[in-house]
Amino acid sequence: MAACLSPVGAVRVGTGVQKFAFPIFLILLLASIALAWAPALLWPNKPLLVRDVLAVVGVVAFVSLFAMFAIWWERKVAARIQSRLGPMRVGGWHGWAQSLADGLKLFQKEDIFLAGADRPLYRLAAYIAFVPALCLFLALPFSTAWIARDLDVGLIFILALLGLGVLGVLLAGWASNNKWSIYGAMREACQMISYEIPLGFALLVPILTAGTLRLTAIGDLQDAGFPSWLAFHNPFLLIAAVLFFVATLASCKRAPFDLPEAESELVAGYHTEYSGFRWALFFFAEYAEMFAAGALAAILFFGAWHSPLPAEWGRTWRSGPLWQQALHGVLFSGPLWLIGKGLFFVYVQMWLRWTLPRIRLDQVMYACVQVMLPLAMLNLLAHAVWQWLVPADSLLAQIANGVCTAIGAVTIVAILATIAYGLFHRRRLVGTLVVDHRPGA
Amino acid sequence: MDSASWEALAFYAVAILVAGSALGCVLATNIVRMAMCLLGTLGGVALLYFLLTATFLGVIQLIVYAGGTLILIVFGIMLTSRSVGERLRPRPGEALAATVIFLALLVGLVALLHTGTWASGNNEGTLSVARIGQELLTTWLVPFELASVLLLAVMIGAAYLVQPLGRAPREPGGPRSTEGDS
Amino acid sequence: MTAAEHAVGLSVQEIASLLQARFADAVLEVDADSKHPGIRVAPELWHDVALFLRDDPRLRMNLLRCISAVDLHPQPYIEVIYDLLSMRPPASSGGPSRDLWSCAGLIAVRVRLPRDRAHVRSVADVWPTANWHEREAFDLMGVTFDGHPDLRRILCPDDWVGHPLRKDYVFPTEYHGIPAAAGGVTDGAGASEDH
Amino acid sequence: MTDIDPQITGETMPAPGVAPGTLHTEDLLVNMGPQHPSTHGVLRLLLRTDGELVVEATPHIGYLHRCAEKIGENVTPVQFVPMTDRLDYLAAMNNNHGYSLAVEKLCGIEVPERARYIRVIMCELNRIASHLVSFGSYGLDMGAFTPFLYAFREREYIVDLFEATCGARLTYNYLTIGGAAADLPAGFLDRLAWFLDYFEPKIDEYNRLLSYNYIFVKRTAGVGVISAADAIAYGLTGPCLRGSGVRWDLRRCVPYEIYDRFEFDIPIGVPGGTDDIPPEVVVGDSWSRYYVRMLEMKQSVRILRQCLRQIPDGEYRAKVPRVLKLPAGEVYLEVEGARGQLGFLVVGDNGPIPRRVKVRGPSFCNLSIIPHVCRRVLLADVAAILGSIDVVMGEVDR
Repeated sequence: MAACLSPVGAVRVGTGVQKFAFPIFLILLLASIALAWAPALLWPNKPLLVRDVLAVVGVVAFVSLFAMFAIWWERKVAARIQSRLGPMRVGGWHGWAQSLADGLKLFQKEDIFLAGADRPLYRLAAYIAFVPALCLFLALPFSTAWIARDLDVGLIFILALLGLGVLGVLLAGWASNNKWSIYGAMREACQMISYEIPLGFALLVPILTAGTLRLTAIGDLQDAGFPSWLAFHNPFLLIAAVLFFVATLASCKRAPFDLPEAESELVAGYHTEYSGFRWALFFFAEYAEMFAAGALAAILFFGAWHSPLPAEWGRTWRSGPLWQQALHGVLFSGPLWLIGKGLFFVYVQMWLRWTLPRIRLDQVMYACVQVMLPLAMLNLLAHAVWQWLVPADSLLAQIANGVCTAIGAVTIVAILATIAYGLFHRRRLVGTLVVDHRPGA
Repeated sequence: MDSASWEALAFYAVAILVAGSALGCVLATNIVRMAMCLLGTLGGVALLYFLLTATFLGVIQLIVYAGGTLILIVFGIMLTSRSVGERLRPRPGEALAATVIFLALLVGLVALLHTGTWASGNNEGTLSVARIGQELLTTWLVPFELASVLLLAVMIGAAYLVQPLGRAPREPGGPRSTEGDS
Repeated sequence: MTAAEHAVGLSVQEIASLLQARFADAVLEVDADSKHPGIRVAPELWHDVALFLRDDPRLRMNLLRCISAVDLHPQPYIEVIYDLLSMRPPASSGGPSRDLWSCAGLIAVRVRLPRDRAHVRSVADVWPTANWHEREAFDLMGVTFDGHPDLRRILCPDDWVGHPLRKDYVFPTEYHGIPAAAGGVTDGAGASEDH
Repeated sequence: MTDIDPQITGETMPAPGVAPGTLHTEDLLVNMGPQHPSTHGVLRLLLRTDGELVVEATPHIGYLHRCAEKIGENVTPVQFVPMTDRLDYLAAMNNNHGYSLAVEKLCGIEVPERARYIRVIMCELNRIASHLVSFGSYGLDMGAFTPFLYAFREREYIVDLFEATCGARLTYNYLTIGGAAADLPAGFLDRLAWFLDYFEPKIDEYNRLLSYNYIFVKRTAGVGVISAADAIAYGLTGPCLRGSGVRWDLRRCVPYEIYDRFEFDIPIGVPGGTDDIPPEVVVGDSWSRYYVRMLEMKQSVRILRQCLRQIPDGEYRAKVPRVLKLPAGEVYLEVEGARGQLGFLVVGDNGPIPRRVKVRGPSFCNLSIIPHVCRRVLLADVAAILGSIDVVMGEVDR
């Protein structure tokens, strides 16, 4: 046993760990879900046990499926942007089963521990990173009804769990016994203390407007069509939405804020030494957080689960026959809309990642602390003053609402048009190399 | 099983978690493992708050202690301590002092348990976020504002401190524009 | 060669006479007409000559292009060849002018050292680029550069024995237990000794 | 490496009396390489870091040492040409060319006119290919993935052209003593013309995508500034030297081959704010070095277009004896390779095999400035500086 395989001192840990890894993971997963579920599960007077169990299973299934889909999707998006085709083989149509195959491969990979790694912490780190990312879905509403537990502090609950994931990254970096990993961990910590404050201040603006921390309540404020989406109420909310989105980029460790795993600088940052399933957990966490951030942006600023059409128009369908209800879900409001909006923001994150270079650490701190923080604070102040002085039904408020709506509509239409252009000109955008391989031939 | 016994069961489970990880924190010899045990303790306390239906308090416990303070502790350890890899063992004097403090605390707590009067029952309404906000901005306005001023000063300080890293001293031969210049 | 490389700037003869005027006995040999025109200087005066070559306003040999050590094996010498070039900024060097820099002189300076005691003053303080070139010459040819700030092996491993580019170098048959197939190389080495 | 300079490895122990109130941090020694994504091969940098701040960077090279010079003095010049491919393997044609020129000068071989044009075409094409890799991998160093793929897409066309010409896609062994190993294949010039028309607008596209990108400029402008004096003192050549504002190019300043027949500019690094140069740019910084390469690609396209117009028919190779006898004497010749002045010293010995072959790899000299520049820069800047210097380890370690 413990045959030394490579000069760096990686120790083979036999196949036993692979056998154990999955049960241990499952147990920890269920335990931690149950623990995070405690506020809901153990609520006096509300022990709807069956519903809760179903919700937990649903959340786990959703996160796993979404992560697998998003990894495939990201590869396709990247390929499109880079005039390639991306995965095309596994499963037939556009390599749709690529993530499944990758997952199978990762499950079978050897679980490597460096000789000097702190094993318990090294194992724990992946779970600490993953479990909060999973648990935050328990408080994330997909619509007024589709929510595992509607907490009155849902927003800060999600925020807290987003913050907890950082601990896993820190721990992974430290326990790996690799200097590059430690750099990654340090960067994550630096980045986190930089972005969290502007993130919080940006969140305060919609909270101030809505007057509640309950996400379902915030979402249902925005049911009167596109202009009623919170981001378009006044300029400050629009600024807050942009700030929030930038801060969530940093929080999800996505480019241009992917410093903790900056592969050209830190090899792979905090997960340099991870392999196989544990490594996959970090990615599951990252994609789960990406979707959560996108969904949160949608709920707080962009109409939550409501379509751009006013919900008023479809009020009768809501309680009509089944087909009407289904149509209502598609046309007016329903989880599909939230998922769609979440996917849109995930797409924007991918788009940015494959377009932009990476920022340097001091620039992240500068941008977060010296630009975004004062901006967010002033923005909050200005918003408070606006709310105090400008009544919601005054002419000024309506003009502001109209202007912001126009800006938002133009932006969204422009983005959608770009995407559509890309879709319809695939062949041209993919490049002549793919289309006809030889130049001049 | 009725909800009360569920609650009792949950309480004991969480209490074991809190006590166990607190014990681990004391007995561990590796400083990062201590920090991880602290995570168990702080997270467990958050769960206790949830059990008491003080959701706001629980979430704040998570965000401030488990999320914020603990990360700063770990970060600080990693950044500065030479003893990250070392095994820490308390000296006899320290152990003695700790025991004395522990006993004093224990006695005090037990005494408090027996003398104080404790309200019981469903306090969901009294601990709602809106209620807390109102209390903070009316009854406790002065402390709240003092805390705000302190935090504002901290943030301004942080914003000021960010500068030197960007303007790290350079070789005279290598002038470089920092992002602060533009 | 269509473009006469040595027709640019100062000729070797002019450079040599400048040097002879400054250092009476430094220039041992002037070779102005060969394909690699240059001078041979006395090793002990080389550092002074180098400083003069770099700093004299007429010469300003600011670019050390290359340091090559050549083993003249049957003869007991190693020759170190310093290829120098003078890059002259354009006359109107104010602002981003479109003017080219020009080459104001090319010269090869040779220093002939005994094979068994190949020591010469380092010029790493004159041209910083010499630092690595000299380390390479030390590593592969075994020329010791006195006064070099950091004379270590550069291409071979630190524990390598011998200087591989010497003509009488015998290839090791193993390195740290790794067998080395030296057959082809020894054949070639034999061939090079034929002439 | 078992034995490292104690001056570098010696752990700095904390000073016994740290002034009260000062936070004491420790230096950390990190090996960047030999396996690291942004060291472009097997370069190993030993970084002494204080947090993210790199206090000192010491390059350790030799991991790719393949005894090229020793081989050179054991084989005939024609046999050594394939070895030169492996020096700067991203611009193998330029290496072939340099060595062939040196041997031809030593032996007094006159190269036919068409062969000279073939050589210039190949060298300039390969310069473009090499700069494309440099551009793409620099984007990668900065965290931008996409330019890399674009650069390789364009390079693929060039490599296809090479493949059609000599069958190889990386190590060509095409330009050889006396000319080229074969004539250009049928239709080559048309395909080249097609490629030039296709490629030239792409350069502007890449400038818009990466060069003027705000983040990219912030990452590279003002980072790793090398003054012109330093650049010359450290023997920097090629785009690194020109990035420091020195308008020096062997193709112009000491013309060789037929470069005096072409019209082209020598781009240099200019201070920010002029034309379309971002205001943050300082002459001699990483951005300037990078941008010089972008501009050089355009100039290479210009040269290629002129070649297309001028190339005559005729022989592609001089009559070179099967066993080439190298006369006694030596020759040192430098050509402007993709990374700088590539020099070959060939010492003949009245035999078929040279007494000594010495290669001056431009990357070798360019790399030697790293310890000087990478002082008190951030960790991320090391990648920025290294990428902008654009070394190829095959040429450094030889």
